[in-house]
Amino acid sequence: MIDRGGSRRDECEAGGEDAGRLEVSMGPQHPSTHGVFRMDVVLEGETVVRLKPVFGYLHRNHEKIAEQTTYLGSMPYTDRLDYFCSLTSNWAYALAVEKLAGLAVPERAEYLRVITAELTRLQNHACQMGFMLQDLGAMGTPMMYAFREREKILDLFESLTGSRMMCNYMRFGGCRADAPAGWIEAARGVVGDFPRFLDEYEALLATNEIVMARTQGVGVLPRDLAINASASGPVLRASGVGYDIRKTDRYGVYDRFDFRVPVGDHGDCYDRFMLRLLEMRESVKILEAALEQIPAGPVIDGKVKLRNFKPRAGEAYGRIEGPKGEIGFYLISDGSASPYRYRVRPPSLINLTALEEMCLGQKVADVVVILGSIDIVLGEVDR
Amino acid sequence: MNMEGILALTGWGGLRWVGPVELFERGPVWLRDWAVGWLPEGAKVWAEGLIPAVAVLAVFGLLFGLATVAERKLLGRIQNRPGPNRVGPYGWLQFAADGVKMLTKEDVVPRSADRVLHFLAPIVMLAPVALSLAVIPYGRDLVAADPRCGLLFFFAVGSAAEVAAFMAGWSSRNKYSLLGAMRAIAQMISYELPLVLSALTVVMMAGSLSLVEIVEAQSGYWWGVIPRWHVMTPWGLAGLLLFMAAAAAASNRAPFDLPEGESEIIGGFMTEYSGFKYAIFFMGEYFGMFAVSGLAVTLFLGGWQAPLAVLEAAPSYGWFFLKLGVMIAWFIWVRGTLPRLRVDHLLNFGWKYLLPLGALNLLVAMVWRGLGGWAFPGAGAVRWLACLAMIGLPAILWGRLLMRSRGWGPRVYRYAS
Amino acid sequence: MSVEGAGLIRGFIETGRNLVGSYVDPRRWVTVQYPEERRATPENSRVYPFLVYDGADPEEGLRCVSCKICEKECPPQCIYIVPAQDERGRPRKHPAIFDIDISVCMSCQICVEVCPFDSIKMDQAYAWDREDRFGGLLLHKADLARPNRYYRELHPAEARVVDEHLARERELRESGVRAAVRASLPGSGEPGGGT
Amino acid sequence: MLRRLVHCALCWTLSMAGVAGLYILAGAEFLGLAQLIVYVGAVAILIVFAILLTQRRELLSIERLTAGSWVTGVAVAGLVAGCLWIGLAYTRGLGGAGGASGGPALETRELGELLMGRYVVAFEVAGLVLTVALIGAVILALPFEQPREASGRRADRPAAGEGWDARRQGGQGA
Repeated sequence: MIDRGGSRRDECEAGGEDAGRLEVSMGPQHPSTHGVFRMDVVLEGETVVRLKPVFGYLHRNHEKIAEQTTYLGSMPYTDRLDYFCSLTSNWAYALAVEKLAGLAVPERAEYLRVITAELTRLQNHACQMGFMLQDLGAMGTPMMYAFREREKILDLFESLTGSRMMCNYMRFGGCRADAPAGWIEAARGVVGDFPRFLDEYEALLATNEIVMARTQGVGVLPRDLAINASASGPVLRASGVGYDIRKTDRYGVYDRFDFRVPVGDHGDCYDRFMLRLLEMRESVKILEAALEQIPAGPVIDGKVKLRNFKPRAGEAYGRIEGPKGEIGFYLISDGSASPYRYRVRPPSLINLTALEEMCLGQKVADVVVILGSIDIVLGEVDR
Repeated sequence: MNMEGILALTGWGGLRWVGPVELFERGPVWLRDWAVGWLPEGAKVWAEGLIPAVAVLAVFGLLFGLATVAERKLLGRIQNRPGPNRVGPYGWLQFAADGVKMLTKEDVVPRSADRVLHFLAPIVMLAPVALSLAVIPYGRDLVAADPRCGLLFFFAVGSAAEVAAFMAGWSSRNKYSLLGAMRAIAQMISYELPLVLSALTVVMMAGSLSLVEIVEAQSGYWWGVIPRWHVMTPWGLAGLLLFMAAAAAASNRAPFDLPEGESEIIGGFMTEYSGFKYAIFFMGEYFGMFAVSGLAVTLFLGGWQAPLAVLEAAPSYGWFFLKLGVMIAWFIWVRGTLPRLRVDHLLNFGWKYLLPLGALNLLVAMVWRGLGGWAFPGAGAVRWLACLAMIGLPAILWGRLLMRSRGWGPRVYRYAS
Repeated sequence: MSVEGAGLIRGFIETGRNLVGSYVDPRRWVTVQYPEERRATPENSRVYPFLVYDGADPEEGLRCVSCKICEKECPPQCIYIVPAQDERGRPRKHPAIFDIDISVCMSCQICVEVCPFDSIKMDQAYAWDREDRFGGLLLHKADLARPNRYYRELHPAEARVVDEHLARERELRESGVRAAVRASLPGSGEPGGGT
Repeated sequence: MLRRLVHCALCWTLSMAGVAGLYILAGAEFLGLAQLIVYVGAVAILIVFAILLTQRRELLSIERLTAGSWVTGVAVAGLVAGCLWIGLAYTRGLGGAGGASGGPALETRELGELLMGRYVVAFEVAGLVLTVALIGAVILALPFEQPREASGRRADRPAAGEGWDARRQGGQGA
């Protein structure tokens, strides 16, 4: 973790044993840590005075494995980084390799990438909100509603990519397979139904007094800290920074769509929660336009070799606006079949670095809410 | 129920023809008298106490089983899934399977736990709650015990639950248990007051602490149609809402289920319990919910009184259990809808919101009684609305003030240029 | 300006609507009662690989020539191949051992994509519960072999393309222009993927 | 003997519940139930809560029970028993006032009327004293400065101009 100076920590440690403190290890079997994650929390009553995130329980050596295997062989592993958003991880990795090898992507594939990425965003945000409400103690109801919608999107993924979660769909220079017959129409139906779910969610939760009381003013991440901690995605935007890679990089064909980037002013859990709701509404707009405009044509550059793929020596960094924030892959090629260096910039991990800052002074019950509002997936944090 | 059909034993030895209405209404009482009649003189006084006790425990034991299934099914439906549907017809025997599972599970006691207290805590939790079921009138003449201070008895025995929570939390030697116990105690103490205060309103209006008399005070109908239940008055309506909020907290139900808030402190004071001890805690919790629901029905919803004169043909205990079922469904609905409060919000809500409103409601009840003398045309409606405004407007305004003073409210979001 | 408490009531209305809606609105009902009801898997669905054989004999008809490309490309290295030998000890174009450890396999389909002979395809059978967690999940050649008919049932559109492609290849081979076939093969190893 | 403070507190609770039972058996139903509410429901909880909040381990268990403490304990118990015995022996008409056989010792209504009529001054004074004690306790419990979480946050939180890096360097330098 980032060392953030001594003053408060020293003060906490100097408190001695009978300062009424209780050390609690939340995790790794705690029900609300979203995976195997541990927080060593020091409590005064129920107030958090120190919090140390401990992770690495799910470390699978992803980056070193990638340096041993072929470029293509890493693609299915990227599915398993953020297992909620395999398609965006796929895309970021494909983008990095395409930059490295100088490949162009057919237009239809670009559209398919946008469509799958935005569908991923929809289901990720829906589920994140559901999980967060679950952490708030909402007995699974919002989560089940989110899962109900997610099922429909996963069905789309399954008929497009063959798998519901581990899609392994993007390839260097395009997408693995074209949409099967009727898929675009089915996607249109799902996207058309989605606002109904958003309205339902909003009615259930957005003005719920308990949700407001539990999340407003809780886990505030100030603007400067958000920028300096290199936060990204909804966590950064909730702190008042209108930074969205879809707008700044205009990668893919995002410049062809009209969408807005919602920004929060308070940087608290409620802002992070509501921003995801608003982002989903924008994603629906993108999806409707993309499904309307998608051109015919090939979905992959036929000249790209699958086997013995050896990009020229060099380095590249490909990044996209994943649902959780900036997901990026940094690759160094020495001209061989596997990357010389392979590095993931996981948004979950980097957003998590500000966790202690957000949690200090809050109640122990808020810790799980704050953690839920950051939206982490341990597969990506630990890699 | 008597098997002779319409020709029934009315008490010991008295055979006579009775109609089905009377049979169902009086049947349980006759059955008890009949059974007691067999016994020798010395045993009669014991049997008269034991038989109702066993009957109450049996009925509520079954209800506990059914309520767990109903809760899971209703929650499932709220969440668009079917809920348990495998064991028995439509899954209604799920509780039996759960019971067997609980009974055969290993009973794990932490090594450093205080074994005696750890063992006693579930019993101390369940026993007083079961005791409090004794004073609730389930039907006409159907009450296990009718002490003169029935309501006081209810709250008095209920206070042992706090001790049980403490015993469980402390003896487990687990930090989460300790946190849960502290939360449980703080919560139960805080919410006992608004609970008692809203019940006090009824006591004041009915002029009795006996629950049987409180139910009888609610008999009759206004203009022959509207039952004279307390909930039909403004103070009764407000009292019911306050009572239900406080009751949810006192029985650790959502959204006040902080003592076991599973997303925060795992299982609270029940973290280290497993197997049958856990089942007893669970049972105590449900019995507590039944008890406060039954009390709410008794205090505000007319107890076993039928809602309409023509419906009085149905047995009175049927009405009671119907109302109890509605209450339980309400608790389940709340659980399926609301997120949990935080501990400081909970205490603030109890002390700063429910308690003042409970006191105000007492005042409103007095005003209601004072305005009873009005005799001009439309006086009833004016009285009703005036009293409702007296409690409703402060409730809304005070709530708004409390929310706004902390800056809580809906927000408007901007978009990056 | 909303009244405090209205948000809670809105929530109650919403869950109440779902409670009732779960009985009447099929769109709210996404679960199926699994062992009795099974949802049809879409054509693209994939679980674990199997080996395709032509004709009637699952041993001799295997398309696999034990070229070991899939073994090499498999990211988690769950394929193990030993080529068969003829009686004089020379390697045959046939696997003696073809094992897939599906407890390791991550269903990524890369073996299918890289196979130049269309001999390994993705199965859709997902119920792989076994009593033996080690041996039971190590599939051997005999467990993996499936007739081409099975492949056609699972992936009809893809199989049509593959069958056409194989027929053309066989035609060309028979007319002795094998080199031309190689040249005409697309860069992508997977000829399928729909239309 | 019980060495754990918690056990002692719980036993005390049990004996209070027993006293309540005695009241009820003596026909003073209201008094008994009030005893249960006040002592089991409130005072006992207060005590165990205080124990929960006490962090000093040595206070939570009585390590050494010397012969002297045994003697003292027995002596105190004997003294109390003797006083009770003398009191009971020289009081006449305990059964006559009500008791389990007769009617209620005191109707709840009468009790209320006595408290609100004859003894209203004493009752109200007691109430006032308790309220003053309550307010005093609240004032004592109030922190003199800002609560820790508020002040702590503000002190360590970077001001608008100051940033993460500035604070980090400061922290490392210190």
